[in-house]
Order: sequence, then structure tokens, then C-alpha cells
Amino acid sequence: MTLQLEFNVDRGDFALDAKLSLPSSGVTALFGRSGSGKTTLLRCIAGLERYPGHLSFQGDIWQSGPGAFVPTHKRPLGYVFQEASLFPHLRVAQNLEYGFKRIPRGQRRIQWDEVIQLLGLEPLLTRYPDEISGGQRQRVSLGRALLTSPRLLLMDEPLASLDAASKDEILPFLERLRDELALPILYVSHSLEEVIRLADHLVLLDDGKVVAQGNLQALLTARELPFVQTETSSTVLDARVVDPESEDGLTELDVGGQPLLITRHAVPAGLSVRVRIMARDVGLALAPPEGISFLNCLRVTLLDSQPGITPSQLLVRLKLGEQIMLSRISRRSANTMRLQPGQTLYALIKGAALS
Amino acid sequence: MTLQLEFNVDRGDFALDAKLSLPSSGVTALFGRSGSGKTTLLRCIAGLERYPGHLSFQGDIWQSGPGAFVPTHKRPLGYVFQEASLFPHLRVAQNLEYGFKRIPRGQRRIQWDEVIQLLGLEPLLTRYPDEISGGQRQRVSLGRALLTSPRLLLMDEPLASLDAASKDEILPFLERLRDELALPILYVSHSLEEVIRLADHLVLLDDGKVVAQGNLQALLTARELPFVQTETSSTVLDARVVDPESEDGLTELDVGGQPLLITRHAVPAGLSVRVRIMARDVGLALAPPEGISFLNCLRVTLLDSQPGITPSQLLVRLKLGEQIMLSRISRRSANTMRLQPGQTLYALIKGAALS
Amino acid sequence: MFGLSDADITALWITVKLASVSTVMLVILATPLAWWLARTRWRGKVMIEALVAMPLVMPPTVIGFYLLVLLGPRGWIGGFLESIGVGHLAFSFTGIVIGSMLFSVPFVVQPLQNAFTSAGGRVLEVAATLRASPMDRFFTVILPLSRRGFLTAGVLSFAHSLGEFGMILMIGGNIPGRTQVASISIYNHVETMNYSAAHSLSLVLVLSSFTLLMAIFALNRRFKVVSVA
Amino acid sequence: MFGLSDADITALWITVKLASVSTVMLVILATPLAWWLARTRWRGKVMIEALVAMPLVMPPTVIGFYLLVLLGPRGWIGGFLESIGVGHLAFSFTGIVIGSMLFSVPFVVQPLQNAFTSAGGRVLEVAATLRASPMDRFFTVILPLSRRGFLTAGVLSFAHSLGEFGMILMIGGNIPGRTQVASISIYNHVETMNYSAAHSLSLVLVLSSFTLLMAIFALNRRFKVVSVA
Amino acid sequence: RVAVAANFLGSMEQLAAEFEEQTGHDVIISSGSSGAFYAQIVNDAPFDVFFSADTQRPEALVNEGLAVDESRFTYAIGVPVLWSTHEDLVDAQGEVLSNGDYRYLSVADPQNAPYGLAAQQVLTELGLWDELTSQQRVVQAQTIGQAHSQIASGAAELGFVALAQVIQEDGDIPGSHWIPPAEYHDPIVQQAVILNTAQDQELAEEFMAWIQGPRATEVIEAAGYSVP
Ligand SMILES: Nc1ncnc2c1ncn2[C@@H]1O[C@H](COP(=O)(O)OP(=O)(O)OP(=O)(O)O)[C@@H](O)[C@H]1O
Ligand SMILES: Nc1ncnc2c1ncn2[C@@H]1O[C@H](COP(=O)(O)OP(=O)(O)OP(=O)(O)O)[C@@H](O)[C@H]1O
Ligand SMILES: [Mg+2]
Ligand SMILES: [Mg+2]
Repeated sequence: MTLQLEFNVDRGDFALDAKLSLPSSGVTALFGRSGSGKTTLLRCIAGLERYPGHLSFQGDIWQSGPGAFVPTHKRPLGYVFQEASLFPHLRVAQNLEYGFKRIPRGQRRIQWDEVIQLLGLEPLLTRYPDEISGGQRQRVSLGRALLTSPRLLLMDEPLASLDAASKDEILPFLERLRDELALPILYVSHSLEEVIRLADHLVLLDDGKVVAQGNLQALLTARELPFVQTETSSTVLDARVVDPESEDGLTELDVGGQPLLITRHAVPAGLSVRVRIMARDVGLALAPPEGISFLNCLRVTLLDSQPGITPSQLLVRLKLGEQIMLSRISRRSANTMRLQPGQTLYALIKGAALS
Repeated sequence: MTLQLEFNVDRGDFALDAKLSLPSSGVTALFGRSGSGKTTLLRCIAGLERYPGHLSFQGDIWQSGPGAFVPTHKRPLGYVFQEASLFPHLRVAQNLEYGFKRIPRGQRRIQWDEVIQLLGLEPLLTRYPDEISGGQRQRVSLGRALLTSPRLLLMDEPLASLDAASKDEILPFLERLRDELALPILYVSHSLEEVIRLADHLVLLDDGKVVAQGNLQALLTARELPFVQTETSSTVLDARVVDPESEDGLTELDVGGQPLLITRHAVPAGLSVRVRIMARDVGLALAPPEGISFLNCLRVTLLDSQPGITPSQLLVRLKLGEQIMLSRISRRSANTMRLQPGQTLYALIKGAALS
Repeated sequence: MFGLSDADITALWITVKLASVSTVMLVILATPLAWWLARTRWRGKVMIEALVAMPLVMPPTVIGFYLLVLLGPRGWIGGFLESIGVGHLAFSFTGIVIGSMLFSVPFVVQPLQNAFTSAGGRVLEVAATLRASPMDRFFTVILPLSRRGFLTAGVLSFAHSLGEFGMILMIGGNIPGRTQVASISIYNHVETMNYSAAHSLSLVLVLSSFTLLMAIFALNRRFKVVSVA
Repeated sequence: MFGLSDADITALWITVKLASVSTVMLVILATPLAWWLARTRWRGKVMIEALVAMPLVMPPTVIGFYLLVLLGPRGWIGGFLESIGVGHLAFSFTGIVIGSMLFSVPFVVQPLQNAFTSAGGRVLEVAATLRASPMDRFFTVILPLSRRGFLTAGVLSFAHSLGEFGMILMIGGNIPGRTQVASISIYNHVETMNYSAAHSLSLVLVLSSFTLLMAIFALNRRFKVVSVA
Repeated sequence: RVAVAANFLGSMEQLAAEFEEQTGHDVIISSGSSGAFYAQIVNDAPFDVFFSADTQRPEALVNEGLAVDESRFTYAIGVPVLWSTHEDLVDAQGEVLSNGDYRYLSVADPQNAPYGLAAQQVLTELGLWDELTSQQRVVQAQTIGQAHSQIASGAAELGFVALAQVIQEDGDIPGSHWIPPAEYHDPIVQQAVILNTAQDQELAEEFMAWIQGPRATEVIEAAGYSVP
């Protein structure tokens, strides 16, 4: 565990009590409603607010008791603020250089050209912040933080005002940073899509309290947590690559002994991967159907069911080998099919994605 | 057509050429990549930028030639800025009152209490803008614009930094405004979800050019537009309410003579409604399958197919009566099923929503 | 009180009146100018900006001299006023108010211009979309955001009017009860080597203005510090 | 040139030197004070703020008098310097620089404090996360964003040093070539009814400072106007 | 309303008080520099009589028709004195000037203060002026009031001031002093004049007459001036 923290913020109306241990690499998503304390927590970690607490990163103590407090500029972190907050007196290039210049050449793990190119900043370099668009500002701000080659990256909704296409360009870059540099990232986002795609761990805040923290997969399917009840509720399954180059642009995986086909990815055979499946993409059948466009049909056991987000729906938990998968179906279908716990069913999976 | 506009912005690097006619009520979504000119267009409409062009709203000329230019404060519009931009010296309540006070009592069509309650602003009223969270600021900014009871509402990503739950509270409110006040809204958003839910019309900008504009339904399924090729590509179908209070919390509709079940809505029987169906939620079968959890199974004719967003996928256009519906299936399934244009198929629809 | 003579007390009273009246009037008059300077893109504005600083460059007595000529019965302004029966302005309270104002122009215009420059921008646009007319915007957005600028302008101008005497002496003529201000009295006490009277009057002036300023600054602290950035 | 005597030209030169040296030094010294005032939350800071305005409240000659006592051989400072063999500061260029600086303190501290107050906030936090130390942040963020404050501080202080003479005369002793400044010459010309000489020297002073200021303001325009808000 | 040169202000206050007591008239005194008064009077300053520190300005006012010629008279002749706060610095012959151990000698500005001019003449007579100025040892004050301050503060060890400034009520002079011989310098003649703008010419004349009377002369002489 890399980042150990415990903070007690008391602002009268609002109190944050957070005690967390975050892993030394990978992305931890910070999730919670507006006003639940996500930004406050990031600010405490960055040392921008000083409240009673304890904080250590990779063995270095950053804050402890009233005495020990490493000032922000000595913490090797990158912070993407919720509002872009560019330096208004500096051009985009100078904004980007600001942190870059302050990192000794030998410690630069993220390269200038790479960031510029991936974030599409080239045409903006000579502009001033008030001469670029909102999304462009956000990209510059992201680039600026990355160029300090941080050892810990704090991101407060870095992609909120970006269009889908830009996101699709930037997310793989963040994934690469996460994987290649083993850079721990704390990521605030309201988009479950983004979180599921990037995050390994998840911290759920509610009104300043940590409601849950842990493995993404476990939390997404936990009955008592709200994730199962959202439009985008999903499952993440562990799988093994069987044939990366199957026909029709597909890759074949093995999930608990059964084949699962996904869009082709350049992954070596034998690799363990994680697959994300949204509950809404999973249909159920009593017997494996024929002449139907669903690519995957997995044999599962019905675990239990609970009301879904609307009265017409049910959320069903299925057991696939040792793993749990969610399916959202209509109450009417469940009745028609006479579903019972323990029953063997066939899960028809429309889409699955590597995560 | 209420809002007629034509602008020619030339900023050297960037040129915006927009000629639009927008309807007198309903929501028009402004869609486009980061830097495509959405904000610029809104600013021109609000009169915050003055570029050569012509602009009239409900018959009033707001800008015409070099002479006629109605200043911003005389245009009865509400503007939600991309960055919340609250008055830093005023408390939240005073921020909200700022515009409200300036509207004669008789012209107030949107009530104070309603806005405060719906946006959950009550606990924030006595705070200053730098004492509330990012999402809270965004809500205040939205409330502030609404409280001027505008006759035209311009919104630049008003919900970007809000969590799903907050959005789910606010969107119905916006829908009500749209419907009850017949308030024309110009809505910038990167979330196709939001757009599909709210918008009737759509304007697609690319690098300052209007690539397409028109009916949402038509644009979403137009082959040449990028919408069909997104993760969330959808169809909007016209339907008629048959039985609003069917069993199991469902409402029964009629689409081109076939029944369609959706989550129950309080709509009177006989009403014409629009139903949104995402391409990814539509599976295909050669024959109506049995013992399966899909509620809806509609008979359709295959129109054509095109490559999907990944090589493993196909995007299929289906004819349902006179309407067109999209389905996204895997190439492998298409091969297995030997799909041919003109073939009769059964569309298995997982989820459908009134829009 | 502190061994001040009646004349000294009268002089103190006139000083305070002079400083208050000229500060208030100057701030009111300079605000539109500063606003215009902060907003205009006219290239010639640098001329006006430089001009604004000019009163500082000239020795007070010399300014006083030129003002005397201008406001006196043979000057343009004084002569005109004389001809319409109002009477010229030299040696009158109005005269020293004008002089004092002229002299404080740079202290008022510059801080206000700065404040207006940084208070502008986005919030003004927001206010416009909320139906505030330009005037309305100025009073409800710019003014409150420029509070510190006004504070500085007021303090510098007030304090400077208290201490200035060379120019006031010249156009005011040091007439007791009308244009004799405390600073001239102090000057006279020093000139006539009446050092103890000079000390006590100085002390009163300094202590009272110190207290006043402290009160103003303390009051200012009670407002929200709005750091726009 | 404009009928100026050699003495006048020397005086002009000393004036410019005095104004430049004292402005530069004052700005350097006042910056930390203004920064501290802008940042501290100490309740007693209002005292310091009020104190800063005090030099304005006193008539220049009177300040000059007290300074003379302080810097002269029997004063604390002068006495100390005398005892270590440096010599007291009355009637020296250093003395008038100190006087001039003291006198301009409010013009420099106030605008800088304002500028620093509004330049703070979020961008400072951003700079900290980009590894800039407090010093570094001050120089790379606060200073550039406070450009207009520095401009005002510099202009007011410079111009005021040009025009001030009551105090300079008192502690400087009007020694030609050392402490005789142009404003004294103008004053003398007026006093001795040598009005034409007064006019031309005034004109030179005003024109040259006008040109200088205009150049400065014009230069300033070439920077980006950063309206933080 | 009396406009009086600053160096005579102290005496004038005393005189005015006595005059008020004797006649019951109010006297309003404005003090300032003679040069400023001249400029003001030219611009219709509301004064009745003007007590200048010199002769040129009353003369100039008369020439310009702003003052009553017949009323011009010398009310006092100033006595310059070389003075120091040190008990033994200034010797009875003033030789300290040439061989004394001092760094600064303060004089009023010769260009506009008559005492300054007198001091310059004394030093020139002694052949020291050029030497001292070139050594930058002469410091000039705006007025003799300032010169006095410079000497009193010790910043200048000695300097020329008016006898009236240093003489105490009992006739003593603190520190050490030397009164240079009157022939070393032009007399410092201070003249007064009634202005044409005087509101009450007769009252002004009465006041001027009183100033020339024996009681006033006594006061003026006690203050350190000589009266013709
Ligand atoms: N300076 C402040 N003073 C007092 N309360 C504050 C201050 N800043 C934030 N708060 C309050 O603290 C709570 C947590 O704020 P925080 O910014 O951490 O929320 P958040 O989780 O980041 O929300 P969002 O998603 O809207 O950005 C909110 O209720 C907010 O109103
Ligand atoms: N003041 C300006 N001067 C010059 N160019 C500008 C200015 N403001 C914006 N631009 C450029 O104009 C283009 C359109 O900007 P605009 O803000 O309208 O984009 P947008 O569609 O709102 O993007 P986003 O989704 O990122 O907010 C961008 O390329 C931007 O860089
Ligand atoms: Mg936040
Ligand atoms: Mg935008």
C-alpha cells in the first residue's frame, strides 16, 4: 500500500473523515455525489489544505501530527484541477513548460513531444489561455500536470468537458501511463464509463464518509452499494486470453472454462485480462438459443435477484464459475421464464470490453 | 422558426460560418468536438461577441448589419457559462437573486422556490462561491440563469461536472421547462445520453462549419453522420400509447402496428410519444425465440449494413414499418446468420425509453 | 486639549473638512475617468495616463502658483466666474478644495484604474446576461470588486490632503478660519521655532488620522477578501 | 536649452538620479512588506497599514525636520553612523534618498498590496503543484500578474520624488551638485519673481517626465492585459 | 487682515495682540513667504496690509499700482547672526568661519531670503564664500526658519540666522554667536505697505501708524530687530 492517509476535516457544515490505503500502482477512482468531499480529499493529499491527519506516500511521511508537513511543491505529485486554472499571463507553451522546466532532465519520465501530440496541443502552443476553448484549456491543464512526471497523479474530473472523440484519444494514453510507468493515479470522475475503463480500485465517498473502498470488481457488484443500481452498472470478470487473433476481428478468451469473444486486442495468448460487462448487456435464456445475433452464450447459475432502478426491472446476480456477473432484465420476462435461485441459465452477452 | 442566425467569425486560425434556423420551442443540441466553435456560437447569439452577421429571435432583430445590435442585457436570454463564473463577492443567494431581481414580478415564469428546491441549493444559500464544490457552483450558475425566466436559454455544458444522480434530478426539470414553458433551449453537451434525452433538434459543428442540422431522429440514423458510429448511437421511434398501466410496471406502446413494452410512464392512452432505442440494445434473431429474457421482439426488414466502430462489429439498419432502427451486432453473428438485405428478422430489444 | 490653541483647532477642523470634501469629490469625479482608462483601447490613452501623473511632478508651490493664476480674477476660470458674478476662487475654501483635488488626481485615478482593469472580464459578461445594464453592472459588479482600489484611492488622497500645504498656502493664502489648515499651522510653528506647539499639533494630526485609518482598514477586513484569479 | 542655466541642468540631473534611486530601492524594499500585508491574517496588520499612510499626513517640511533630527549627528541613526565613522546623513545624497523613500512609502506599498491581494489564490496553488517553491511562485506568478501594481507604485513614487522639495530642502540643504534638485530651483524662481525662468524649468520638468511616463505606459500596453476574474 | 513674512510672524502676533487690546479691532494674520504673498496680492488676495521681509516686493507692488506708495515704510531692520548651539564654537570675532572645525554652515537661500543674501555678503567679505561653497560646506535652507532648524538639530554645526530667532525673552542667546559688523552686508530692510484692495483704508493706516509708534518699536527691538 503506497498512499496511506487519514484526515479529519471539520468545516462546520461539512466534515470529512477519510482513512484510506491506496495501492502503489493503478488507478483509484474517487466516486461520490457533488459536495461529498472528493476535491477536499485531493487537496488534503496535495497539501493545499492542512487539516489534522496523517499522510504517507511510498514510505515518505508527507504529513503527520501538527509538526511534520511537507509543502506542496516538495511532493512529487501532479494535480489536474477541477477548473483548468491556467496561468493567464503565460501562453499555452509556457504553461506547459512551467512544471516541466522544474523537473531535472534525468527525472523526466514523460516526454514533451508525446504529451503535445497525444493531447493535440500543437496548434495551441502560442495562444493565451483566454484564446482557447474550454475543452482545450482542460487538455492543457492535463498536459501541464503530466509534464512534471509525477510519482502520484491526482485528477479532478480531467475529462469532464471533453467530447467523446477526445476522450477516446486521451484515455488510452492514461492507461499507458498507468501501466508503463506504474504511476498511481487518484481519479475523480462522475462517469462510470471512464472509471470502469481506467480504475482498479474504487473509493466511494458520501457526505464526507468513506462508504466503501476496495477492488473495483467487488464494489461494482456488491449488493449494498449503489453501483448495481445505476444505468451503467457493470461487472468486471477475470479471463485468460486463448486466441488473440480469432476470425472476424475477434479475440477469444476463457472465462471460468467457457469461451468469450471480444473485439480483437493485441494481447498475447495466455495473458490474464479483465473484461467488463454491463448488466444491461446481459440477457438470459432458459436454453442456448439458435439463429440469434448474440455472440456469447455462457452457462451460469442464478444467485439472487433484487428490484432494479425502475419498478419494471430486476437486477439479477449470476454465478459464472467463481465469479459474479450482473444482468438487468424486465420483471415481466423473469415472471414468464419463472426464474428461481439456483437455476441454470444461459447468459446472452451483447458486448464485452477489455478493461 | 424562431431563431434565425447567420454569423461569420474570422479569428485567423479559426473561422466560424454558421447559418441556422432553430425552432421556436424544444431543445436544440449543439454538438461538436472540442474547439469546433460551440461556445463561440452561443456567445454570438448572446451578443457577447460581435462579429458580422444577422440574428433575429421571434421576429425581433437582435443583430443586423453593422448598425443594429441589441446589447446583451436587453436580450431576454439566459446563459449558463461553460465555467460557472459566479460573482465572487456575492453569496449564493445573492448570486441567484442578481438576475431574478431584475425581472419584473409579472414576467417571472420560473419560481424561486422551485429552482432552489430542484437544484438542491437550500443549504448553500449563505455560502460564498469559493466555499462550495465544483458541482455545486455549476448548479448555482444554472439556477441563476433560470431565475431570469428567459425566453431563450443558452446552456454550455451545464451538467458537465455533475454526478449521475444530480443529473437525474435536474434533467426532468429541464424537460419540464422545455415542455411547459415552450422555452427554446440551445444546449451544448458532449454527452449523447443527455442530448438524446433532451433534444429535438441537433446541430452538428465541425471546425466552425455546420455539418448537419435538423431533426434529432433523422440525424442520429443518417449514414453519413458520425452518430451512427458512436458507442451510444441510437434511434428515436414514433409510437402511440396503447396501455399506460400494463402489468409488471410496464406501459404498452404501438410502433408501426407492433407492441412495444417500456417502463411505466404516466402518459394517457392514445398519446403519440417518441421512444429511444440504442443500437447496442437491439439484437437480431432469425425467428422469434422462446424462453428468453428479452421483453420485446419486433418484426423488421433488414435495410443495409455497414462496418461498426470496431472491425468485429456491423451496424445494421432495420426498417420497422416506415421507420428506421439501428442495431449493432458482431460480424461473426451476421456471418453465422447469413444476413441479407431485404430479409425479415426479429429485433430483440432490451431496453427502450421514452424520450 | 494637548495644549492646542483655538486657532490650531480651527485649522484642524478645516483640514478635516478639506480632506474629506476633496477626497469624496475627487473619487466621484475620477471614477468615470479611471473606468474609461481601464476599458478603452484607444492608443492615445497613454497620453492621458501620463498626464494624470503630472500633478505629482511639479513642486506643490509651483502648482499652487499656476492654479492661483488660473483661479484668480485674471485667470481663465477665476475671470469667468468673476464675470458671471460668482467671484473668483483664489483664497476661498473652494479654491483649496480644487487645488487639493487636482493634486490628488494621480493617487485616485491610478489605483482605481488598476482595480477596474482586474475586476473586468467574465463577471461583467455574466452580469450582462442577467439583464444588468452597463451602469447597473458597474455599480453591482465592478464597484464591489474594486473595493480595495477605492480604499487605497481614498486613503492616499485623504492623507495627502491632510499633509499638503505648499500649494494650499499659495492659493489659499493661509487665512485663519477659512483656508488655514493644520499643516500650515505646523509649518508656521516650526518656522517660528515654536517647536512644542508643532509637536503637539503634529501629534494630534498623526494620532487622529492614524486612528481613523486604522478604523477604516479594520472595517475593510470585515469584508470578504475576494481574490479574483 | 530652454534658457536653463548650468546649475539648473545639474539640478535636473540630480533630481532624476534621486527619483530613480529612491524609486528602485523603495520598490525593492516595499515588496516584501506589501506581500506580507497581502498575505497575513494577523489582526494587528491594520496598524501597519495605517502606519504606512502616515508619511502623507505630515507636511513635508515637518517630516523633513524630524528626519533631520533623526539623521543628524545627534539623532539615533545619524549618531550611530557618526560613531562608527561613516558620518551622519544630513545634507548628503543618501539623506535625501532616504527622505524621498520614506515619503513615497504609501504610494508604493498600497498599490503593491492591492495587486498582490488580487493576484493570489488559485494560480498560486497550481504553481505549488507544479513544484514551484514559495519564492519561485512569487517571482513567476505573483510578480507578472502584479505588473500594473508595480507600474503604479513606480510612477507615483518617481513622480512624487520629482516634485517633492520641502522635505528634501530641509534634510538636503540645497547643496548645488549634491542635493540641489530641480524643484527647488523652480520654487526659487517663483519666489524671486523670476517667472519666465520658472516657466521654462517647469516646462522642461513636465515635458520630460511626461514623455518618460508616456513611454512607460506605452510599453506597458504591449503586455498582455490579464484580467483575472 | 495682515499678511506677514514668516520670519516676523512671532513678533507680529505679539504686536497684534496688543493692538487688539488697545483698539478693540480684530487683526487676522496670515503668514507665508514674501514671494508667495506677492503672487497672491497680484491675484487680488484679500489682505489689507503686507509686511514683507524685504523692500523689493513692496516696491514692486507700488510700481504695479497695487499698493499705496505713501504707506510704504521700514518697520524693522533685521540683524543677521552667526549662531551655533555649541557653547564655545563661535568666537566673538567670527574667526571660526575661516579656521573652525565644522562640516556644515547653514544659511538661508540667498536668492530669495534677505538673511541668506546678507550671510552670503558677509562670507564674501571674509573671502570665504567661494571656498566654502566649492567644498560643499554651505547648506542652504528655504527660509531662516529652516536654517534655524538645521542648526538646532545639530545637523549643521553653525549658521546664519536672524537675531530675532535666537534671542530669548530675557535677552539671552543660548549657545554661542557672533553678530557680523553691519558694514559687511546690505541692511536687511523689511518694509510694510498698505494695499489698494484694503477694505478699510483708515483702519489700515491706523494700524500702520501704531506699528510705527513707541510701544511697537519697543516690542520690535526686544525681538531682535533694529528700527530706523
Ligand atoms: N472553503 C470552503 N468552506 C466551507 N465549505 C466548503 C469549502 N469548500 C467546499 N466546501 C464544502 O465542502 C463540501 C465538499 O466539497 P468538495 O469540493 O470536496 O466536494 P466534491 O466532492 O469535490 O464535489 P463536486 O463533485 O461538486 O466537485 C461541499 O459541501 C462544499 O460545499
Ligand atoms: N479569444 C480567442 N481568440 C482566438 N481564438 C479563440 C478565442 N477563443 C476561442 N478561440 C478558438 O476558437 C475555436 C472555437 O472555440 P470555442 O470556444 O467556440 O470551442 P468549443 O466548441 O466551445 O470547444 P469546447 O468544447 O472545448 O469548449 C477554438 O479553436 C479556440 O481555440
Ligand atoms: Mg470537486
Ligand atoms: Mg466551449
